[in-house]
Amino acid sequence: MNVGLHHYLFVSFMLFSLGLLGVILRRNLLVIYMSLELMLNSANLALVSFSRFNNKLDGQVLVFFIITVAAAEVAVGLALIVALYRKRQSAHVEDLTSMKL
Amino acid sequence: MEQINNLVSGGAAEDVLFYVFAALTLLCAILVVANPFSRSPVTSAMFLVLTIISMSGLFLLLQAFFLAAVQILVYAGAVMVLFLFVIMLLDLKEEQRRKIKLFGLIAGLVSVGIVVSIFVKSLASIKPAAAGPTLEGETYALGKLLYTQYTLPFEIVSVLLLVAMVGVILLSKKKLE
Amino acid sequence: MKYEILPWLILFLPLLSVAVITLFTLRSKTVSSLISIGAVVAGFVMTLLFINANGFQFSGETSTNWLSIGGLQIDFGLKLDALSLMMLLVVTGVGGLIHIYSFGYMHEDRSMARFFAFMSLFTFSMLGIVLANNFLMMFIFWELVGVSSYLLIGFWFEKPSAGDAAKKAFITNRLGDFGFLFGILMVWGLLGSLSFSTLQSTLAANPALLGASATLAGLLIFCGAMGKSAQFPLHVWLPDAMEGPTPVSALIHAATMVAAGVYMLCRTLFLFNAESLHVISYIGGFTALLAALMAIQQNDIKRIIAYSTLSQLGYMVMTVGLNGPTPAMFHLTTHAFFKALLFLAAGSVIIGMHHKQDIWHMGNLRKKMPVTFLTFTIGTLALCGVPPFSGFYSKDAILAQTLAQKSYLLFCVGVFVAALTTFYTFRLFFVVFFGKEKSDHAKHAHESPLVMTLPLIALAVFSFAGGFIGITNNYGSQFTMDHETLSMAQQAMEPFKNLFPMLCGLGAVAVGFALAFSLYKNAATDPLPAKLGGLATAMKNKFYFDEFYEATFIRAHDFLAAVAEWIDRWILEGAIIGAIRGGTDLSGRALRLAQTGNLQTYAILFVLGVVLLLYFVLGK
Amino acid sequence: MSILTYIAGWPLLAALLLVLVPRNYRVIIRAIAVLATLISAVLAVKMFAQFVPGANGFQFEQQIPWVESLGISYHVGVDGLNVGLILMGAIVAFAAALCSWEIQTREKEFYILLLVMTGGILGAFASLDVFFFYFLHELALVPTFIMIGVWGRGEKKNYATFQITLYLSIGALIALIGLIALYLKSGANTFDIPKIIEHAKANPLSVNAQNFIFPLLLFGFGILVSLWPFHSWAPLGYGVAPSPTAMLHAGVLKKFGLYGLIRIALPLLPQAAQSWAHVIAWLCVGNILYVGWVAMRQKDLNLLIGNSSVAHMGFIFLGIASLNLIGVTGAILIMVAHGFLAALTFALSGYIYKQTGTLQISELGGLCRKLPFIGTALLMAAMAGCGLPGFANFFGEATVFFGAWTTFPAVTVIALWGALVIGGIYMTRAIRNILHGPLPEKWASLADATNAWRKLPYALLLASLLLFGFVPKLLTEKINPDARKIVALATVENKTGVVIATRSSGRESAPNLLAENQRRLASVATK
Repeated sequence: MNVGLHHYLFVSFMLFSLGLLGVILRRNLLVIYMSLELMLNSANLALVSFSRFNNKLDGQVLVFFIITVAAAEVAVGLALIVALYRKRQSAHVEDLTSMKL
Repeated sequence: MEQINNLVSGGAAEDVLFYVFAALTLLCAILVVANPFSRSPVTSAMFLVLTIISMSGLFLLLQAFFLAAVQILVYAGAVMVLFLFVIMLLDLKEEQRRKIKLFGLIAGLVSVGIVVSIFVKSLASIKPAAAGPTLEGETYALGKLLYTQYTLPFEIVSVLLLVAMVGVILLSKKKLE
Repeated sequence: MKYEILPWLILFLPLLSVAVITLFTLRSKTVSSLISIGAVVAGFVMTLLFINANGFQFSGETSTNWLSIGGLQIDFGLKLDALSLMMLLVVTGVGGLIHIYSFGYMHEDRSMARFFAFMSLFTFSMLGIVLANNFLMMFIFWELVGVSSYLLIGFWFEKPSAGDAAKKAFITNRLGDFGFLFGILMVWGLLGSLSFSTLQSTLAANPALLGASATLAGLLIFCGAMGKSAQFPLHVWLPDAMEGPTPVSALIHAATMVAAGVYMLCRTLFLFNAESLHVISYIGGFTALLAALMAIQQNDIKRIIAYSTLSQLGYMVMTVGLNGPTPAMFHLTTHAFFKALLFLAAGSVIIGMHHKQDIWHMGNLRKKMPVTFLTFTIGTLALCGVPPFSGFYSKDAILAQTLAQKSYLLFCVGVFVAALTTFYTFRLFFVVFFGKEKSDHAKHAHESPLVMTLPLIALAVFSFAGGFIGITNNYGSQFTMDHETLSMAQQAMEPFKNLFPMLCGLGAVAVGFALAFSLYKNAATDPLPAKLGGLATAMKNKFYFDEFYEATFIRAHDFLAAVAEWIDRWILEGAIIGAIRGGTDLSGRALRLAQTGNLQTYAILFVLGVVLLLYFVLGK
Repeated sequence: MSILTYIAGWPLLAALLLVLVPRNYRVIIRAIAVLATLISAVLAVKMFAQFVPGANGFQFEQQIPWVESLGISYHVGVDGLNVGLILMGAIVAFAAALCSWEIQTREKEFYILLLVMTGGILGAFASLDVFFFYFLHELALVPTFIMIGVWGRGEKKNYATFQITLYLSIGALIALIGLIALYLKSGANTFDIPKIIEHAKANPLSVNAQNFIFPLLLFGFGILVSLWPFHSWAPLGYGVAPSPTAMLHAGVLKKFGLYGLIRIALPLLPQAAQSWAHVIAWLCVGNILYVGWVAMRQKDLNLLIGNSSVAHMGFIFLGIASLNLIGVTGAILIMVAHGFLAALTFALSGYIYKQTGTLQISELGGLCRKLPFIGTALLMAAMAGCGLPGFANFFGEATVFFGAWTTFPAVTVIALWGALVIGGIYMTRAIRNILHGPLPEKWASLADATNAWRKLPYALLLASLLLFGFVPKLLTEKINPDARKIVALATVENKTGVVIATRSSGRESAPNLLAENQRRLASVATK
C-alpha cells in the first residue's frame, strides 16, 4: 500500500495552509470565517488519519466533538457577524478597526 | 457496506481514490480562498461545500464511515446552509477589488510559506505505528466509546450547544441591551 | 542622707501639677492656679525641711538607672550639695513668690489655667537642671526649659510679635544647645561617662585626658550657657522675650532660666581649662558692656530691665571665666531677688498703666503707686550696687575677683558697666516715677492689689538683705577648699576689707547717678539722642545685631534651603523622574505604532509567534 | 497558634468579612474595622507586656512548613528588634482606623484596603521567613497606591500616585533581586531567616557575593525608606494621601526597609556592611541636612511633615551605619518613636484639612484659639519632631548620636545641626504660621475635636510617645540583647569570626576606645 499516514497528513497541512492564507489575505469577514472552517477541517483530517494508523478510536471521538463544537461556534460567530454588520453596515475587516487606540 | 469495503480496500483502487479525493479537496480549497473568476462569498461557500464533501470521501478511505456521514450532515448540510442564509441576509455585494497591499500579500505568503516548510520538515519525523492499520470501520465501537468512556464530555457538549443556541438568539435580537 | 524622698517630690510635684491641670482642671482658673502655686510652695517648704535635716554643707547623690545601652549609661539622678540646694531655694522661693504674684496679674486672662500649667512645666524643668547629676539629664531639662520658655513667651500667641519672639528665642537657644550637645558628646567620647562626679574624679586623676580638644570641648559646653544665659553673640532673643507676660519675664528671663547657663558653668567648672575660661570671661565682659550700652536708649520699661539682665548675666559669666564661681553664684542669687523684684514692680506699673509699656507715657507714678514705688526703689538701689543693698556686696565681690585675677581690662569694663547701669536704671526711675504725667493713663494709674504687692515686699526684703545672710558662706563651702564661715557682721563688712574695688564701684554709681539726675530729673522727652547723634540710634537699634543675623544666618539658611528645593524639584524630580517617565512614554508611543487595529495584521503577527514557538519546539 | 498570627490575622479576616457586608451599612463597616484593629492593638500590648527581655531565641514562635522543596514556611516570632515595631504598628493601625471617619466616599473599599494593609504590615514585621516577609510587605504596599490614587486629595494626586508607585515598585523589586540572590548565594536552601543566619555563621558568604548583594538590599530597602536621593516620592505622596494611609505608610510600612536592613542585611553581609557604612553615613547627611533645608521651604503643611519625616529617616540610617550596639539600638528606638510621631502628625494635618479644606500654611494662622486640643497636639507633635526630650524621639536620636559619635564624628555633628537647628527652624516656623498669630476671619467657625472618640487616636498616639519618652527602658531593655547579637554578627572580621573590638558595642574596653577616640577627635578638631 503506497498511500500512508504521510499522504493524509500532507493533505491536511496543505489544507491548513490554504485556510491560513485565506484568513490572512481575504478581507470579507464571511470568507475569513470559511477559511477558518477549512483549518478546522484540516485538523479533523489529521486526527482521523492518526486514529486510523494508530489503531485507536479516541481520535475519531475527538473529531466528533470538534464537529459539534464547530457547529456551535459557527452559529455564534455568524450571529456576531450579523450583529456587527447591523451596527457598522460592513463585513469588511479594513472597516473594522476599533481595536486601534 | 461489504461491497464498498471490498472495493476500496483493493489496494491500487484505493490509492487512486485517495489521489482523486485529495486533489479535489485541495483544488476546491484553493477556489474557496482565491477564486480567479469570482470574488463573491457565495462562490466561496459553494466550493467549501465541495471541499467538505470530498473530504468526507477521504474519511471513507480512512474507514471512518460515521464521521464521513456526520461531516456531510453537519457541515455540508447545516453549517453551509447557515453561511448561505447569512450571506443572503446581509445581501453582500461582491467583494470590491480593493488595492491589495503588496506588503500584506508578501507577509502573508512568507508566513504561510514558513508554516508549510515547518510542516513539511516535521512530516519526515513522523513514524506511524509499525503494525499498520488494522482498524476497520467500527461505528458500533465508536458509539460504545462515546456513551461509556466519553459520557461526561458528551453531556457537556450538549449543554454547550444549548448555550450556543441561547447566545445566538440573544445576539441576533434586533436590539442589544 | 535624711529624707531622700524629698528632692524627688520637689522635682516631680510641678510635673504632677502640669498633668493634673492639663488633664482635669483646664476649665477652672482658680483651681488650676492653686494647684500650680501649691506645687511650688510645697517645693519650697520641702527644700527648707531637707536643708534643716541635712544642712547646707552636705553632698549626696541619689539616682536610678534610666537607660543603659552597652557603654552608654544614662542615670536619672539628683545631685544635692550646697550649690544645688541654694539654687533650689532660689527657684522655689522666688518662683513661689512669682507664682503668687501671677495669680493677681493674670486674673483677667481667660487662659490662666494654661498659663499656670506652663509655669509649672517651667518650674519642673528648671528644678531638673538644678538637680541633674549628669550631662545628658541636664541637657534634657535644658531643652525642656527652652520649650517652656518658648511656650510662655508665646503665651499671647495671637499677637504676631509674641509668636515671632517665641520662635526667635527657641531657635537661638537651639543654636546654643547644638554646641552643648556637641560638647557633651565630645566629653563622653573622651572620658566615657556622663555623670558629673565620675567625670570630676576621672579628670582629677588624669587631667590630661581631655588632651588637645580640652579647649574646644570647654567652649562647646559654654555654647549651651551662651544660649540660655543670652551671652554675645546669642544674646538677641532675650529682649524680644519680653513679649511674654511680665511674671514670665520675672521668673524666666530674670531670676532663673537665664541663670541656668551660669549655674551650669559652675557645676561643670572642673572641665574647663585656662584658655576656655579666658574666652568665657571676655565674652561675659563684652556682653555686659554691650547690653549696658543698648539699655541706655530703650524706651520700653521691660526692655530696659531686660538689657540690664543681659548686662548682669555678662558680669556673672565674666566672673565664672575668672575662676570665681562663688562671686558669680552670689551675684546670681542677689540678682534673682532684685531683678525679679524690678520685673514684678514693672508689671505692677504696667497693670496700673493698662498695659502701656513706653516709659515716656508714664511719669509721676510715685504718688499713685506708693508700694510699687518703694519696692522699685529698693530694687533699683540693689541693682546699682548702693550699700548696704545686696547688689553692692555681690558686685563688689565680682570687681574684687577681677582684680584678684589681675585682669585689669575686665576690671575697667566692670566699673564702666556699673556706671552705665546706674545711669540707665535711674533714667528709668526718674522718667517713670518723677516729673509730670506724660499721658492720660499715667493720670489714672492705680495701685495693684495685695496679692501682687505682698510678693513685692517679700522680694524687697531679700533684695535689701541678700548681701549678708550667708549666701557666700554656702557657695564658698562648695567651691573653696579652705573656706571660713563668716558671721553676718563679718559679711556686712566684707567689701571694706578691700577698699580699692569698692571705692571704684561706688564712684561709678555716683557718676552714673549724677548724669541721670542731671538729664532726666524732669525731662519730658529724651535729651540724649541729640547729644549722642548716630551712636544713640545705633544703641536704640541694638547695634543692628538682629539685622546682621537676618542678613547672614537666616539668609544663608534660606538660601541653602532654596538651593536644596531647586535641586529637589528640577533635578531629582524633574530631570531624573522626568527622564524615566519620558523614556517609558516614548517607548510606549513607539510600540503603539504596531497597534494598527487591522485584524489581519494581528493574524500575521500571531502566525509569526506560532512559527517561532514551533521553531523552538519542533524545528531545531 | 501564636499570638502573632492573631495580631496580623484579625485585620485580614475582618477585611474578608467586610467584603460580605453591603456597602450602605456604614456604621457596621466602620465598627468592624475599628474593632478588628482594636483587637490587634490589645493583643499587641499583651504580647509586649509578656515579652521576656533577653530570652534566648524568638518568642511567640510558630512555624508551619509550606513549600518544603524551596524551604518556604510560615514562620513568625518576635525578638527585641521587632517587638516594639509590632506594638507600634498595631496601635497606629487602630488610630488610623479611628481617623478614617474623614473618608466619605467608597468607605467599604477603603476599610478593606486599610485592613489588608494593617494585616500585611504586621505580618511582615512578625515574619521570620524571607518569602512571607516580602510577600506580606507587598500585600500592604499595593493598597497604598490604590488608596492614594482613589482617595487622595489635591491637583497633584495623579502625579504623586504615579511617582510613589514607580519608586516603591522599583525599590521593592531591587530588594527582591537582592533577597533572591541572597537565597541562592547563601546555599542554605531555605527562606527561614534564623536558619540562614545559622548557616552563614559556619559558611559565610564570599566577600564578592556580599558586595554584590548588599548594595541591592541597601538601595532597594533604601528607596522604600526614602533614603536620599531617592526620597522625592515621600513628601509628595504623603502630601496627597488620605491621612489614614499616610499614617500607616509613613508610620509603619516605611520602617519595613530599615527593619529588613537590620534583620537581614547586617547579620548576613557583615563585610559588605562594614565597607558600605561610610556611604550610608554620608547619604544620611543628605537626608538630615538637605531634606531639612527642603522642609524649610515648604508652603504646604503636609509637604513639610513629609519632608521632616524623610529627614528623620536619616537618623535611623546613621544609627545603622554606626554598626555598634548604641547606634543600632537608637535606630530601632527612633523607628518605633517615629512611627507614633508620623502617624500623629498626619492625623492632625488630616483633621485640619478636613476642617479648613486647605493645608497651605499661608492660608492658616491662629488656629490654637479655635482648635485648642488639636493645636496643642500639633504643637506637641512639632516639638517631638524637633527632638524635644519627654517624647520618645529624643532618646532615639540622642542614642544614635552617641553611637555614631564613636564611628562618624563629622557626620554626627552635621546630624546634630540638622536635628537641633534646622528641625527647630522649620517646626517653629510652621507653628508660628499655623497656630500662632491672629485668626483669619474665615476660620471663625472651625470646630475642635470635642468628642472622646475623635480625641482618642491623637491622645493614644501622644500617650505612647510620652510613655516611651519617659520610660525608654521599656524598649531598650528589650532591644538591647538582640541588637547585641546582630551587632556581633555585623562586625565579624573577615572569615575569622573575631569581633572587631573598636566597633563592637560602645565601650566594653574603655582604655582602647579612649585612645582610638582621641585620635579621631584630634582629626576632627583640626578640621
